[in-house]
Amino acid sequence: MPDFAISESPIDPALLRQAMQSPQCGAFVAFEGWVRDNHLGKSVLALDYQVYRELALGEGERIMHEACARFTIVDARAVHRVGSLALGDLAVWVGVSAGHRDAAFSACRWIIDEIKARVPIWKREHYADGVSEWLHP
Amino acid sequence: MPDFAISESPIDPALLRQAMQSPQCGAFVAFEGWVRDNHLGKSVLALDYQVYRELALGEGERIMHEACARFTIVDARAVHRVGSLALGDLAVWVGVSAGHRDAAFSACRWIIDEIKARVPIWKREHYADGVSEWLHP
Amino acid sequence: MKVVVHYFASLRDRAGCSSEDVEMADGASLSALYAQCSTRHGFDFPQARLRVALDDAFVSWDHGLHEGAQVVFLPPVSGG
Amino acid sequence: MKVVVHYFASLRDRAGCSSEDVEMADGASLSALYAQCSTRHGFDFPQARLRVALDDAFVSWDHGLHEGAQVVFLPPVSGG
Repeated sequence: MPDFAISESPIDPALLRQAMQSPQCGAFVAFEGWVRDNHLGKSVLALDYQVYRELALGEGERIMHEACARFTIVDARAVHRVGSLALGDLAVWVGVSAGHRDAAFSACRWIIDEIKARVPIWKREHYADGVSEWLHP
Repeated sequence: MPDFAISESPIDPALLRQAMQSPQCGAFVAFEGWVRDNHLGKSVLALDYQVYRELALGEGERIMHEACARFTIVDARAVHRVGSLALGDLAVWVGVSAGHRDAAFSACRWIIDEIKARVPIWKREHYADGVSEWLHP
Repeated sequence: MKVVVHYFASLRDRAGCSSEDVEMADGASLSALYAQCSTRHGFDFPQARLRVALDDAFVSWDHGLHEGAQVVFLPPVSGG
Repeated sequence: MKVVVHYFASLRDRAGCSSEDVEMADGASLSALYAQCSTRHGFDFPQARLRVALDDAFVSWDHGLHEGAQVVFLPPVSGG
Protein backbone atom coordinates (compact mmCIF):
# COMPACT_ATOMS: atom_id res chain seq x y z
CA MET A 1 0.00 0.00 0.00
CA PRO A 2 1.56 3.32 -1.05
CA ASP A 3 1.82 5.66 1.89
CA PHE A 4 3.15 9.10 2.83
CA ALA A 5 3.81 10.07 6.44
CA ILE A 6 5.02 13.08 8.44
CA SER A 7 7.14 12.32 11.50
CA GLU A 8 8.12 14.47 14.45
CA SER A 9 10.52 11.78 15.71
CA PRO A 10 13.58 10.21 14.03
CA ILE A 11 12.88 8.07 10.97
CA ASP A 12 13.97 4.43 11.17
CA PRO A 13 14.94 3.34 7.63
CA ALA A 14 15.54 -0.30 8.62
CA LEU A 15 11.97 -0.64 9.87
CA LEU A 16 10.50 1.05 6.81
CA ARG A 17 12.51 -1.11 4.43
CA GLN A 18 11.53 -4.30 6.24
CA ALA A 19 7.83 -3.55 5.90
CA MET A 20 8.22 -3.39 2.11
CA GLN A 21 9.81 -6.79 1.57
CA SER A 22 7.94 -9.01 -0.84
CA PRO A 23 8.99 -12.11 -2.81
CA GLN A 24 7.50 -10.73 -6.02
CA CYS A 25 10.06 -7.87 -5.98
CA GLY A 26 13.53 -8.18 -7.46
CA ALA A 27 14.51 -4.57 -6.86
CA PHE A 28 14.32 -2.03 -4.07
CA VAL A 29 15.59 1.56 -4.23
CA ALA A 30 15.71 3.92 -1.26
CA PHE A 31 16.49 7.62 -1.23
CA GLU A 32 17.50 9.37 1.97
CA GLY A 33 17.88 13.13 2.40
CA TRP A 34 20.37 13.93 5.15
CA VAL A 35 20.94 17.28 6.89
CA ARG A 36 24.11 18.58 5.21
CA ASP A 37 26.62 20.82 6.96
CA ASN A 38 26.74 23.32 4.09
CA HIS A 39 24.46 25.10 1.61
CA LEU A 40 25.65 27.35 -1.22
CA GLY A 41 28.98 27.82 0.52
CA LYS A 42 27.50 28.67 3.92
CA SER A 43 28.20 26.53 6.97
CA VAL A 44 24.93 25.05 8.31
CA LEU A 45 24.52 24.13 11.99
CA ALA A 46 20.94 22.84 12.10
CA LEU A 47 17.56 22.87 10.34
CA ASP A 48 13.90 23.34 11.15
CA TYR A 49 11.15 21.96 8.96
CA GLN A 50 7.66 23.47 9.21
CA VAL A 51 4.70 21.63 7.70
CA TYR A 52 1.15 22.47 6.66
CA ARG A 53 0.16 19.04 7.89
CA GLU A 54 -3.35 18.50 6.48
CA LEU A 55 -2.39 19.51 2.95
CA ALA A 56 1.06 17.86 3.11
CA LEU A 57 -0.48 14.49 3.97
CA GLY A 58 -3.01 14.77 1.16
CA GLU A 59 -0.48 15.94 -1.43
CA GLY A 60 2.09 13.34 -0.34
CA GLU A 61 -0.49 10.58 -0.62
CA ARG A 62 -1.42 11.81 -4.12
CA ILE A 63 2.23 11.67 -5.18
CA MET A 64 2.59 8.07 -3.96
CA HIS A 65 -0.53 6.98 -5.82
CA GLU A 66 0.53 8.82 -8.98
CA ALA A 67 3.89 7.02 -8.79
CA CYS A 68 2.12 3.65 -8.62
CA ALA A 69 0.10 4.57 -11.71
CA ARG A 70 3.06 5.96 -13.70
CA PHE A 71 5.64 3.26 -13.01
CA THR A 72 5.58 -0.56 -12.96
CA ILE A 73 6.28 -0.83 -9.24
CA VAL A 74 4.86 -2.90 -6.40
CA ASP A 75 5.00 -0.48 -3.47
CA ALA A 76 6.17 3.06 -2.66
CA ARG A 77 6.42 4.74 0.71
CA ALA A 78 7.84 8.00 2.00
CA VAL A 79 8.30 9.71 5.34
CA HIS A 80 9.27 13.35 5.88
CA ARG A 81 10.64 14.48 9.22
CA VAL A 82 9.57 17.86 10.64
CA GLY A 83 10.66 19.97 13.61
CA SER A 84 14.27 20.62 14.64
CA LEU A 85 16.97 18.50 13.02
CA ALA A 86 20.69 18.23 13.67
CA LEU A 87 23.50 17.67 11.15
CA GLY A 88 23.41 14.18 9.68
CA ASP A 89 19.77 13.59 10.66
CA LEU A 90 17.54 11.80 8.20
CA ALA A 91 15.11 14.42 6.84
CA VAL A 92 13.26 12.42 4.24
CA TRP A 93 13.09 8.74 3.23
CA VAL A 94 11.59 7.32 0.02
CA GLY A 95 11.47 3.58 -0.68
CA VAL A 96 10.24 1.86 -3.85
CA SER A 97 9.97 -1.88 -4.51
CA ALA A 98 9.46 -3.31 -7.99
CA GLY A 99 9.92 -6.38 -10.13
CA HIS A 100 12.85 -4.74 -11.91
CA ARG A 101 15.36 -2.01 -11.13
CA ASP A 102 14.54 0.36 -13.94
CA ALA A 103 11.09 1.16 -12.57
CA ALA A 104 12.35 1.24 -8.98
CA PHE A 105 15.03 3.85 -9.78
CA SER A 106 12.75 5.98 -11.98
CA ALA A 107 9.87 5.99 -9.49
CA CYS A 108 12.09 6.75 -6.48
CA ARG A 109 13.68 9.69 -8.29
CA TRP A 110 10.30 10.96 -9.48
CA ILE A 111 8.79 10.76 -6.00
CA ILE A 112 11.54 12.74 -4.25
CA ASP A 113 11.42 15.38 -7.01
CA GLU A 114 7.64 15.69 -6.63
CA ILE A 115 7.84 15.85 -2.83
CA LYS A 116 10.36 18.67 -3.06
CA ALA A 117 8.25 20.55 -5.59
CA ARG A 118 4.74 20.02 -4.26
CA VAL A 119 4.47 19.06 -0.60
CA PRO A 120 3.93 22.07 1.72
CA ILE A 121 7.00 21.71 3.93
CA TRP A 122 9.48 24.52 4.48
CA LYS A 123 13.09 24.40 5.62
CA ARG A 124 14.83 26.99 7.78
CA GLU A 125 18.62 26.76 7.88
CA HIS A 126 20.61 27.99 10.85
CA TYR A 127 24.06 29.18 9.78
CA ALA A 128 27.37 29.36 11.66
CA ASP A 129 27.28 33.19 11.44
CA GLY A 130 24.13 33.28 13.63
CA VAL A 131 21.72 34.06 10.79
CA SER A 132 18.79 31.76 10.07
CA GLU A 133 16.73 31.79 6.92
CA TRP A 134 13.63 30.14 5.42
CA LEU A 135 14.36 28.65 2.01
CA HIS A 136 11.87 29.60 -0.71
CA PRO A 137 13.52 28.43 -3.93
CA MET B 1 36.54 4.86 0.79
CA PRO B 2 34.83 3.10 -2.13
CA ASP B 3 34.67 -0.60 -1.55
CA PHE B 4 33.33 -3.79 -3.11
CA ALA B 5 32.85 -6.99 -1.11
CA ILE B 6 31.67 -10.57 -1.62
CA SER B 7 29.72 -12.12 1.24
CA GLU B 8 28.87 -15.75 2.02
CA SER B 9 26.59 -14.67 4.88
CA PRO B 10 23.47 -12.44 4.88
CA ILE B 11 24.06 -8.77 4.04
CA ASP B 12 23.06 -6.25 6.74
CA PRO B 13 21.92 -3.08 4.92
CA ALA B 14 21.47 -1.09 8.15
CA LEU B 15 25.09 -1.59 9.12
CA LEU B 16 26.36 -0.74 5.64
CA ARG B 17 24.28 2.42 5.47
CA GLN B 18 25.42 3.56 8.90
CA ALA B 19 29.09 3.30 7.94
CA MET B 20 28.50 5.76 5.09
CA GLN B 21 26.91 8.58 7.08
CA SER B 22 28.72 11.88 6.71
CA PRO B 23 27.62 15.48 7.44
CA GLN B 24 28.92 16.67 4.06
CA CYS B 25 26.32 14.51 2.30
CA GLY B 26 22.78 15.66 1.59
CA ALA B 27 21.76 12.57 -0.37
CA PHE B 28 22.02 8.83 -0.06
CA VAL B 29 20.67 6.27 -2.54
CA ALA B 30 20.67 2.53 -1.96
CA PHE B 31 19.82 -0.23 -4.40
CA GLU B 32 18.94 -3.72 -3.21
CA GLY B 33 18.53 -6.78 -5.39
CA TRP B 34 16.15 -9.29 -3.82
CA VAL B 35 15.59 -12.92 -4.77
CA ARG B 36 12.32 -12.82 -6.72
CA ASP B 37 9.87 -15.70 -6.84
CA ASN B 38 9.54 -15.59 -10.63
CA HIS B 39 11.66 -15.16 -13.76
CA LEU B 40 10.30 -14.91 -17.31
CA GLY B 41 7.06 -16.51 -16.19
CA LYS B 42 8.67 -19.41 -14.32
CA SER B 43 8.18 -19.93 -10.61
CA VAL B 44 11.53 -19.66 -8.79
CA LEU B 45 12.16 -21.48 -5.49
CA ALA B 46 15.78 -20.56 -4.72
CA LEU B 47 19.05 -19.31 -6.22
CA ASP B 48 22.74 -20.14 -6.13
CA TYR B 49 25.39 -17.58 -6.94
CA GLN B 50 28.85 -18.79 -7.95
CA VAL B 51 31.76 -16.34 -7.98
CA TYR B 52 35.22 -16.18 -9.48
CA ARG B 53 36.38 -14.49 -6.33
CA GLU B 54 39.81 -13.06 -7.16
CA LEU B 55 38.66 -11.43 -10.38
CA ALA B 56 35.25 -10.39 -8.97
CA LEU B 57 36.89 -8.47 -6.14
CA GLY B 58 39.27 -6.71 -8.53
CA GLU B 59 36.58 -5.88 -11.08
CA GLY B 60 34.14 -4.75 -8.37
CA GLU B 61 36.76 -2.48 -6.85
CA ARG B 62 37.48 -0.99 -10.29
CA ILE B 63 33.77 -0.25 -10.79
CA MET B 64 33.55 1.57 -7.43
CA HIS B 65 36.60 3.70 -8.23
CA GLU B 66 35.33 4.47 -11.72
CA ALA B 67 32.02 5.59 -10.19
CA CYS B 68 33.86 7.99 -7.88
CA ALA B 69 35.72 9.44 -10.87
CA ARG B 70 32.61 9.72 -13.12
CA PHE B 71 30.13 11.19 -10.63
CA THR B 72 30.28 13.94 -8.01
CA ILE B 73 29.78 11.61 -5.08
CA VAL B 74 31.37 11.24 -1.66
CA ASP B 75 31.35 7.47 -1.16
CA ALA B 76 30.15 4.29 -2.89
CA ARG B 77 30.04 0.78 -1.55
CA ALA B 78 28.63 -2.52 -2.74
CA VAL B 79 28.30 -6.06 -1.43
CA HIS B 80 27.28 -9.12 -3.45
CA ARG B 81 26.07 -12.24 -1.70
CA VAL B 82 27.14 -15.67 -3.01
CA GLY B 83 26.16 -19.27 -2.21
CA SER B 84 22.61 -20.51 -1.71
CA LEU B 85 19.87 -17.90 -1.31
CA ALA B 86 16.18 -18.20 -0.46
CA LEU B 87 13.26 -16.16 -1.78
CA GLY B 88 13.36 -12.59 -0.48
CA ASP B 89 17.05 -12.76 0.43
CA LEU B 90 19.19 -9.72 -0.28
CA ALA B 91 21.49 -10.70 -3.17
CA VAL B 92 23.25 -7.40 -3.82
CA TRP B 93 23.43 -4.01 -2.07
CA VAL B 94 24.78 -0.76 -3.52
CA GLY B 95 24.96 2.47 -1.51
CA VAL B 96 26.04 5.91 -2.73
CA SER B 97 26.37 9.11 -0.70
CA ALA B 98 26.73 12.53 -2.31
CA GLY B 99 26.22 16.21 -1.76
CA HIS B 100 23.16 16.17 -4.03
CA ARG B 101 20.64 13.59 -5.18
CA ASP B 102 21.27 13.78 -8.90
CA ALA B 103 24.77 12.32 -8.62
CA ALA B 104 23.70 9.80 -5.97
CA PHE B 105 20.93 8.37 -8.19
CA SER B 106 23.04 8.34 -11.36
CA ALA B 107 26.04 6.70 -9.70
CA CYS B 108 23.97 4.07 -7.89
CA ARG B 109 22.23 3.09 -11.13
CA TRP B 110 25.51 3.04 -13.05
CA ILE B 111 27.20 0.84 -10.43
CA ILE B 112 24.52 -1.85 -10.36
CA ASP B 113 24.44 -1.91 -14.18
CA GLU B 114 28.22 -2.33 -14.32
CA ILE B 115 28.20 -5.02 -11.61
CA LYS B 116 25.63 -7.01 -13.56
CA ALA B 117 27.56 -6.61 -16.82
CA ARG B 118 31.15 -7.04 -15.67
CA VAL B 119 31.61 -8.83 -12.34
CA PRO B 120 32.21 -12.59 -12.72
CA ILE B 121 29.27 -13.89 -10.69
CA TRP B 122 26.75 -16.39 -12.05
CA LYS B 123 23.23 -17.14 -10.94
CA ARG B 124 21.55 -20.56 -11.01
CA GLU B 125 17.79 -20.53 -10.60
CA HIS B 126 15.91 -23.48 -9.14
CA TYR B 127 12.38 -23.71 -10.56
CA ALA B 128 9.21 -25.18 -9.15
CA ASP B 129 9.18 -27.84 -11.90
CA GLY B 130 12.44 -29.32 -10.51
CA VAL B 131 14.69 -27.92 -13.24
CA SER B 132 17.60 -25.68 -12.37
CA GLU B 133 19.51 -23.52 -14.80
CA TRP B 134 22.56 -21.24 -14.95
CA LEU B 135 21.68 -17.84 -16.39
CA HIS B 136 24.01 -16.64 -19.17
CA PRO B 137 22.23 -13.66 -20.65
CA MET C 1 -17.80 37.56 5.73
CA LYS C 2 -15.10 36.41 8.08
CA VAL C 3 -12.28 34.17 6.81
CA VAL C 4 -9.28 32.70 8.62
CA VAL C 5 -5.83 33.11 7.08
CA HIS C 6 -2.99 30.79 8.10
CA TYR C 7 0.70 31.50 7.58
CA PHE C 8 3.79 29.33 7.27
CA ALA C 9 7.56 29.83 7.13
CA SER C 10 8.72 33.36 6.26
CA LEU C 11 5.12 34.62 5.90
CA ARG C 12 4.45 33.47 9.47
CA ASP C 13 7.57 35.24 10.73
CA ARG C 14 6.65 38.45 8.87
CA ALA C 15 3.00 38.36 9.96
CA GLY C 16 4.01 37.60 13.54
CA CYS C 17 1.19 35.06 13.88
CA SER C 18 0.31 31.63 12.57
CA SER C 19 -3.27 32.62 11.72
CA GLU C 20 -5.63 35.58 11.86
CA ASP C 21 -9.29 36.35 11.23
CA VAL C 22 -9.92 38.74 8.37
CA GLU C 23 -13.20 40.50 7.56
CA MET C 24 -13.88 40.75 3.83
CA ALA C 25 -16.79 42.07 1.75
CA ASP C 26 -19.04 39.30 0.37
CA GLY C 27 -17.80 38.22 -3.04
CA ALA C 28 -14.22 39.35 -2.34
CA SER C 29 -11.59 37.34 -4.21
CA LEU C 30 -8.57 35.40 -2.95
CA SER C 31 -6.40 37.94 -4.76
CA ALA C 32 -8.04 40.79 -2.89
CA LEU C 33 -7.54 38.93 0.37
CA TYR C 34 -3.85 38.40 -0.35
CA ALA C 35 -3.41 42.02 -1.43
CA GLN C 36 -4.90 43.18 1.86
CA CYS C 37 -2.82 40.82 4.04
CA SER C 38 0.33 41.51 2.03
CA THR C 39 -0.01 45.26 2.38
CA ARG C 40 -0.76 45.09 6.09
CA HIS C 41 2.18 42.79 6.94
CA GLY C 42 4.58 43.95 4.23
CA PHE C 43 5.03 40.55 2.54
CA ASP C 44 7.80 40.36 -0.08
CA PHE C 45 6.08 37.83 -2.32
CA PRO C 46 4.16 38.91 -5.42
CA GLN C 47 1.00 36.79 -5.67
CA ALA C 48 2.40 34.97 -8.72
CA ARG C 49 5.08 33.29 -6.56
CA LEU C 50 2.51 31.84 -4.14
CA ARG C 51 0.08 28.94 -4.28
CA VAL C 52 -3.17 29.21 -2.38
CA ALA C 53 -5.14 26.60 -0.46
CA LEU C 54 -8.77 26.78 0.64
CA ASP C 55 -10.07 24.42 3.34
CA ASP C 56 -6.95 22.22 3.06
CA ALA C 57 -7.00 21.81 -0.71
CA PHE C 58 -5.03 23.63 -3.40
CA VAL C 59 -7.26 25.98 -5.42
CA SER C 60 -6.69 28.45 -8.25
CA TRP C 61 -6.58 32.14 -7.45
CA ASP C 62 -9.95 32.73 -9.10
CA HIS C 63 -11.71 30.29 -6.74
CA GLY C 64 -14.46 31.92 -4.63
CA LEU C 65 -14.37 32.66 -0.89
CA HIS C 66 -17.04 31.83 1.67
CA GLU C 67 -17.85 32.66 5.29
CA GLY C 68 -15.49 30.72 7.57
CA ALA C 69 -13.09 29.80 4.76
CA GLN C 70 -9.67 28.58 5.91
CA VAL C 71 -7.13 30.17 3.59
CA VAL C 72 -3.39 29.50 3.30
CA PHE C 73 -0.98 31.46 1.12
CA LEU C 74 1.89 29.08 0.40
CA PRO C 75 5.36 30.46 -0.32
CA PRO C 76 7.65 28.23 -2.44
CA VAL C 77 8.22 24.98 -0.57
CA SER C 78 11.61 23.59 0.44
CA GLY C 79 11.06 20.13 1.87
CA GLY C 80 13.33 17.19 1.16
CA MET D 1 53.81 -26.29 -21.38
CA LYS D 2 51.26 -27.10 -18.71
CA VAL D 3 48.43 -24.65 -17.98
CA VAL D 4 45.55 -24.83 -15.50
CA VAL D 5 42.00 -24.15 -16.74
CA HIS D 6 39.27 -23.18 -14.26
CA TYR D 7 35.54 -23.46 -14.95
CA PHE D 8 32.49 -21.70 -13.54
CA ALA D 9 28.71 -22.04 -13.80
CA SER D 10 27.42 -24.07 -16.77
CA LEU D 11 30.97 -24.67 -18.07
CA ARG D 12 31.87 -26.25 -14.72
CA ASP D 13 28.78 -28.47 -14.83
CA ARG D 14 29.52 -29.56 -18.41
CA ALA D 15 33.25 -30.16 -17.73
CA GLY D 16 32.39 -32.01 -14.54
CA CYS D 17 35.29 -30.36 -12.71
CA SER D 18 36.18 -26.91 -11.40
CA SER D 19 39.69 -27.00 -12.89
CA GLU D 20 42.00 -29.23 -14.90
CA ASP D 21 45.62 -29.30 -16.06
CA VAL D 22 46.05 -29.12 -19.83
CA GLU D 23 49.24 -29.79 -21.78
CA MET D 24 49.74 -27.44 -24.73
CA ALA D 25 52.53 -26.95 -27.28
CA ASP D 26 54.77 -23.95 -26.56
CA GLY D 27 53.36 -20.86 -28.25
CA ALA D 28 49.80 -22.22 -28.29
CA SER D 29 47.12 -19.53 -28.18
CA LEU D 30 44.21 -19.01 -25.80
CA SER D 31 41.87 -19.68 -28.74
CA ALA D 32 43.56 -23.02 -29.38
CA LEU D 33 43.27 -23.87 -25.70
CA TYR D 34 39.54 -23.06 -25.69
CA ALA D 35 39.00 -25.01 -28.92
CA GLN D 36 40.63 -28.07 -27.35
CA CYS D 37 38.71 -27.85 -24.05
CA SER D 38 35.44 -27.05 -25.83
CA THR D 39 35.73 -30.06 -28.15
CA ARG D 40 36.68 -32.41 -25.32
CA HIS D 41 33.81 -31.32 -23.01
CA GLY D 42 31.27 -30.39 -25.65
CA PHE D 43 30.78 -26.77 -24.55
CA ASP D 44 27.89 -24.92 -26.19
CA PHE D 45 29.54 -21.50 -26.23
CA PRO D 46 31.29 -20.15 -29.32
CA GLN D 47 34.47 -18.35 -28.24
CA ALA D 48 32.95 -14.97 -29.17
CA ARG D 49 30.43 -15.26 -26.32
CA LEU D 50 33.13 -15.78 -23.68
CA ARG D 51 35.60 -13.52 -21.96
CA VAL D 52 38.94 -14.95 -20.91
CA ALA D 53 41.08 -14.29 -17.83
CA LEU D 54 44.75 -15.10 -17.33
CA ASP D 55 46.23 -15.17 -13.82
CA ASP D 56 43.16 -13.44 -12.36
CA ALA D 57 43.01 -10.56 -14.86
CA PHE D 58 40.86 -10.13 -17.98
CA VAL D 59 42.95 -10.43 -21.15
CA SER D 60 42.17 -10.36 -24.87
CA TRP D 61 42.04 -13.60 -26.79
CA ASP D 62 45.33 -12.85 -28.56
CA HIS D 63 47.23 -12.63 -25.26
CA GLY D 64 50.08 -15.21 -24.95
CA LEU D 65 50.13 -18.28 -22.70
CA HIS D 66 52.95 -19.34 -20.41
CA GLU D 67 53.93 -22.40 -18.37
CA GLY D 68 51.74 -22.59 -15.26
CA ALA D 69 49.20 -20.03 -16.58
CA GLN D 70 45.88 -19.99 -14.73
CA VAL D 71 43.17 -19.61 -17.36
CA VAL D 72 39.44 -18.99 -16.94
CA PHE D 73 36.89 -19.00 -19.75
CA LEU D 74 34.03 -16.80 -18.53
CA PRO D 75 30.51 -17.41 -19.82
CA PRO D 76 28.16 -14.40 -19.75
CA VAL D 77 27.75 -13.26 -16.13
CA SER D 78 24.44 -13.00 -14.27
CA GLY D 79 25.14 -11.39 -10.90
CA GLY D 80 22.89 -8.77 -9.33
